[in-house]
Amino acid sequence: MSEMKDMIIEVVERIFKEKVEKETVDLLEANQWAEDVWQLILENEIHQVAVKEENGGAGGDYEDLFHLYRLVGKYAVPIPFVEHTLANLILEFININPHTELSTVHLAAKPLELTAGKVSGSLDHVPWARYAQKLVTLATEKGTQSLIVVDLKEAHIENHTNLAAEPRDSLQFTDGKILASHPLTEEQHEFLTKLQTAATVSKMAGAIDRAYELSVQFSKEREQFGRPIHRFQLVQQHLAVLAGEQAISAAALENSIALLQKGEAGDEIAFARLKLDDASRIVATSAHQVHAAIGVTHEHRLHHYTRRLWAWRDEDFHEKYWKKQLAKNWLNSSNTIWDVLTKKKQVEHI
Amino acid sequence: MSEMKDMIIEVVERIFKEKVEKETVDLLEANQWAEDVWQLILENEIHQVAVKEENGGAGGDYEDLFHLYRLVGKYAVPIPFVEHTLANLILEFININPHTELSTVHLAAKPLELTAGKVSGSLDHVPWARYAQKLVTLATEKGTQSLIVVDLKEAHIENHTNLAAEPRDSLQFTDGKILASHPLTEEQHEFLTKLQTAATVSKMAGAIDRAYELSVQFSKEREQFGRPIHRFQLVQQHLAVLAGEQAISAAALENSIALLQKGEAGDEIAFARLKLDDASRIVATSAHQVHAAIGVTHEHRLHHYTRRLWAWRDEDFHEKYWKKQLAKNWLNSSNTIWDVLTKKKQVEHI
Amino acid sequence: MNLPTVQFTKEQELFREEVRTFLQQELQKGTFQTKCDSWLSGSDPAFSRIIAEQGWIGMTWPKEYGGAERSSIDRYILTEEFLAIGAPVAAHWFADRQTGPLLLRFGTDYQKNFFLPKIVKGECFFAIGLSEPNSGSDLASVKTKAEKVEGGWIVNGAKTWTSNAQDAHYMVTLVRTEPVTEKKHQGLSQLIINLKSEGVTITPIRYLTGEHHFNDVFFDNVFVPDEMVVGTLGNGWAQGLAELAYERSGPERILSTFPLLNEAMEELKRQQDIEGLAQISKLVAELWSLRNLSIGVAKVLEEGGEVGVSAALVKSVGTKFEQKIPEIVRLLLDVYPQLHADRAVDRYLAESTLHAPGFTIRGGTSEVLYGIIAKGVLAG
Amino acid sequence: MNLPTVQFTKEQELFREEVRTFLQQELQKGTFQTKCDSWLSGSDPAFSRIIAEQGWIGMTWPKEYGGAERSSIDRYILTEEFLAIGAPVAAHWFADRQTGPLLLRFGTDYQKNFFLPKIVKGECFFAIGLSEPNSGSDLASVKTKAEKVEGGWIVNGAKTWTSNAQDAHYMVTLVRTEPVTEKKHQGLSQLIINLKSEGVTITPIRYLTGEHHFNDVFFDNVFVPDEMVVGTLGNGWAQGLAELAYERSGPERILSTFPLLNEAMEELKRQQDIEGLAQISKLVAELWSLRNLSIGVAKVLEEGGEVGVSAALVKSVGTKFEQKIPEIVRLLLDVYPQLHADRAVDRYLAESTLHAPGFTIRGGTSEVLYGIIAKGVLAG
Repeated sequence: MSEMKDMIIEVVERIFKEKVEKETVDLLEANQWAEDVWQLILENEIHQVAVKEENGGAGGDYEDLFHLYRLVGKYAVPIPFVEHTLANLILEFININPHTELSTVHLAAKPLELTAGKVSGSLDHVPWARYAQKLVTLATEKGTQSLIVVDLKEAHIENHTNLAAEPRDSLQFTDGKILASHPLTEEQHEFLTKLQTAATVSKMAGAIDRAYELSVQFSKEREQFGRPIHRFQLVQQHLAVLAGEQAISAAALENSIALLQKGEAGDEIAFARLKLDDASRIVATSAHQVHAAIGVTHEHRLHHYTRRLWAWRDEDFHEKYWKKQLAKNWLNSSNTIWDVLTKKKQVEHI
Repeated sequence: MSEMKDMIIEVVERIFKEKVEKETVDLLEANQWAEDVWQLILENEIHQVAVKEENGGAGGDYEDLFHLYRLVGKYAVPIPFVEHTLANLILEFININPHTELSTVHLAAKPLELTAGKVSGSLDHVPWARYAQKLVTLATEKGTQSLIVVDLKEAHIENHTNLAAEPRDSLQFTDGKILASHPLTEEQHEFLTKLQTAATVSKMAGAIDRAYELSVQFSKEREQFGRPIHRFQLVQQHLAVLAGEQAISAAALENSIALLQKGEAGDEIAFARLKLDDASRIVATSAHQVHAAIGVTHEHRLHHYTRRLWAWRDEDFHEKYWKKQLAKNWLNSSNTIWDVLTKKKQVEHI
Repeated sequence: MNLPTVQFTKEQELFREEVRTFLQQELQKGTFQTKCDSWLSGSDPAFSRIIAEQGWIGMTWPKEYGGAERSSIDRYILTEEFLAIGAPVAAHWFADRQTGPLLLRFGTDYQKNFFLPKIVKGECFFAIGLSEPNSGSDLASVKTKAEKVEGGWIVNGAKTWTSNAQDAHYMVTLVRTEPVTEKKHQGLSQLIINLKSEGVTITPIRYLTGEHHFNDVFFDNVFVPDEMVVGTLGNGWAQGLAELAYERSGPERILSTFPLLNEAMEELKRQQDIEGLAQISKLVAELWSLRNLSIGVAKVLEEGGEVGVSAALVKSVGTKFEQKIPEIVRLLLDVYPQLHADRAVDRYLAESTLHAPGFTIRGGTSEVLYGIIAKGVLAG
Repeated sequence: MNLPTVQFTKEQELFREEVRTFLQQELQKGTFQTKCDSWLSGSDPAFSRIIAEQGWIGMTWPKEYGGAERSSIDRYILTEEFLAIGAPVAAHWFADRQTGPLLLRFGTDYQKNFFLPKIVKGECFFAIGLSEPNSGSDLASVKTKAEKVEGGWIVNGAKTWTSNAQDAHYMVTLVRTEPVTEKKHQGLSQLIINLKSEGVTITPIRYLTGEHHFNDVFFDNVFVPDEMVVGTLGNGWAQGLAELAYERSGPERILSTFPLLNEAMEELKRQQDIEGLAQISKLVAELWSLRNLSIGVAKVLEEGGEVGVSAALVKSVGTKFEQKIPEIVRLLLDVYPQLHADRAVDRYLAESTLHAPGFTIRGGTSEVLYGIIAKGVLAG
């Protein structure tokens, strides 16, 4: 873990706590976003956290960055922080200088088609495209997969949103100019899917943190039948279930990041994603049940977190995708489950 | 519903209540069975209930018989009542006179091979074979499926039991003489699978009735932390869940039987089987949790019912079988779910 | 618990066919769009009047009030067909389901003559005023107060979570007509309040999607004439309880997300996905099972039997099933839930997912129902 | 709740490899047969002595008592490997998991010198006497009574559900040494009772399978010398609570049915069932997640942190997972569960199914744990 982590986390959490009111999150529904919070991020150079020092960044690591993603989830911050920083992280991975202009990234779709340096095709559910200048995505040319960078001015953009009112736009390219391209090996592509997945897991873990906290708090404050509701066994059951899922999700995230950081992330990123899918369902269900009618109103902030969980679990590389990948891995593997969990093969190779 | 139903049900329930003690059920574990109860059944001609009058039976109907099966499940009666009567019902269905000798039936396995009137092959998990004289089962000869009757003296029998210690024997036939055979159309075969399935559903519903009753009773009698446990919300939750599954299982059974009786049983028998699979799991789990440590002892009778549920759900035509059948039906059907549930097609054909 | 089985008669099957054909035609005409949870979130007064023209509001009521004296099984069939196709029936729903039966049982001749024909014509919608701010599941802790004055009552207080009050003309309102004592269930009465009266303020409570289905309704010295008292003064709690059986065991407690299930099956058939079809069959089996139960309760209800516990049971199990549908379907298909998606399955999935939390809260939370069911089975 | 992550060192990985190789050899030699739930239902004193010869009982304890002063992470690894292969370790389990740590923390020099070396050699097994007839989850309602006499105590009463008392030499027994007051947690003490003493009667409580793992233990004027009092008189409840963290967060709360999961995966691989492999992957993901949590708690425990709530949480979620494995597996494969089946997967399925009800009861019912966890998070 980098030394500056605690400090950055503290600073950013303070910014989010102070600046991200309920009304701030609601901005998305009026087709606006928290531009002031984004300005603060830029001013404090938080968006540079994981950018290498030689590229003008702060030289942080995956742990720093993914912990910030968790905070973005925890405060439902309506800014393209994850998208912009992930785009830059990926550019650095293939040795392209990070962008200063607002960028976004979209990997989990049918790739665009690349022909003689021009790109065509359509992409759905691209996050924040309407506000961004640059897009990092995939394209294929004669069966070869490349990572490409394209100016979003080249795209016809149609605005859409996900279940949480976050921008998820449809793009149409017709012979668009690309700014850069870089062929990807299968291993590189797989690594990028893991990176994207870990980012989603981080956001989800943050939203789970918050839905859990709101539920505990509500159960202390709310009275029914003459006593605080946390005195009822059935509410205690919900709290225990929520505490369990929160702890498991946090542990899944921390272990995923630690493995990524060590360069040892195998199937664990997929495991984390599968577990967070489950946890999202359980947490959203229990948190709403604890909050009862009050929690399903727009006025209460619980839905900022549950709607994000419902949206995020079906975005990017999701449960269905990873289950299929894992099944393929098992099919041709002589490793048992226990070998995989205890990373026996790695020991053998030392 | 036949007029004599209420009377028969009453008589049989009285016999079971009086004669089937916990020790009676435990006989199975000492490789014995309730021969005295079986004698009472024979003396009262209860085994003749659904046999046609012209064949010397009582001329009852499916409803009578399946309600008796439910009682066999409800009292965990260690006699081959279901097997013997179902064998005879099936024989009548193909116009063979019912047996007076103890018979059993086994349809849900790879059929035996029939060559020039001799049968070969093996059958696993045949109920009560060690005690029975005749077996009704399936055999194929040159791709044609037949129902056959064979004397169990022709078989090499190896004793085995299911999870509830009920006899489930392995049979080996080598050029065994058959007593009768009757080719089956696909429709006839399908009807027999439904009959067998409805019988299993009936037993399961009975075991669910009892596990539910035992749990309610226990929750009234048992005290913890100074009050009856039914005063705790978490126990009330278990009771509500149990009551729900019991009511649903009972309704699934009653509706299945009614449809069978009217000759209109389509996918509903499969639906009932699928639901009872689920209900078995939920009921066994909740009943044991209510009973806590006392319920997992051999001394308590709860396990007579939960072990049967665990055993029966994987016997005969089970969830996996029916899900596959249903999937095949949907694949080539223009009916929607709602059409099937409301039997729209039937109306069209009137 | 053993409930009766119901085999529909040929006439009933034909009625179902009639309703289905009509609704499918209206759907194709574009009169409405299929939605999940449409019985609560799909209020369309114009559509309700179309339904009224068919004679399908208050269809079980006496002819003298404009009803058709049809059986409650016919009404059950009608309701099922509304839900299966996801038609927007919320506007007249509460008057048809609860207010009509309430007035027929407890109402004065004046009330029956005045309201029922209007309801039947689709000209008069009702809301139900039960919950109050901060009362939550503790329904008996009613603070809204009616004080006796010459010729009527003066009402002060507030009701909350009143579905559809924005489109309703009247509200059956549970108020305290006697000072509160130890026994808080006593001294409550049901008043019919004209929502256009002076002193009534209706403010929307937006659902988490931003949609407007619920309302706060405030009463500031609202005058309610004596003839608007329903049944016996002080007997409001018992009268209200009688309504709950109608509210809890209906097909709307198992079919709110049916359009999604149906569309998912069609999608899997198109994809010839045999494994997906096997898995979704389990949900169909569960629906068949729950439907048997719900119809069984309807039958007992028609015969005048006691269904308090079994209705609570249908709601408790049925709403969990409604919630389960989107959770299973999303893993069987490639989906992207969006309220305005082009693809029906994505739209229904979004509606189902976003509305699901309410299923186990509205009309009695699951936690409250567990207690009711447990007490019932322990006593039984 | 945020728990630390643990990356095993190369030495730890090598130790795991050593244990695994050894156990696989013993399995192949036929020293034992893989079983689900073997840590509770697989008592084999001879096998425990083989384990002792490896230095694997009490391996974290000080060398002066025969221990190896290895880390609790090493012990965690060892335990995991026992469970993963389903080895019969029940005989020495309780002495290793609970009695050793208890004596090291609260025992006298005499007790440590007398018992620990014997335990380490696999010559001395312990049972834990906590529950009493009719006390159920209400552990503090202890009626077993110790009365002071010259040089010791006279014990009368009974304990129940004592795992493995039939093979054990001693029992750490919670008894009442002072008259019961309002505060029933007070006045309790832990005595070590020699199960061969006069007045001790052990009678089996058969498990629902007919197997004998549990016992009633009766005390009829049993004399226990003063030197067998553990820790402080009257402090028995607090001392016992400290044990619970060890009891609740270990890998035995997530791996009891692992042999079934493992075998099911191998079966699906043999069948090249891609859909089944996709579905079972979900269970692997869940296991990975729970294991992170359990190891995290072990780490906090090693560092002397407070883990009462997180240990309760591991047990509550982990045992539900153990129960889920047979329920999922049986629908992924063609199975016929039988305790003596030829096919391993049928045998493990039978063991898992039949033992599953106990998982959420023994060591604290889920209902009791929910209360503990909720109180913990509300306070935290």
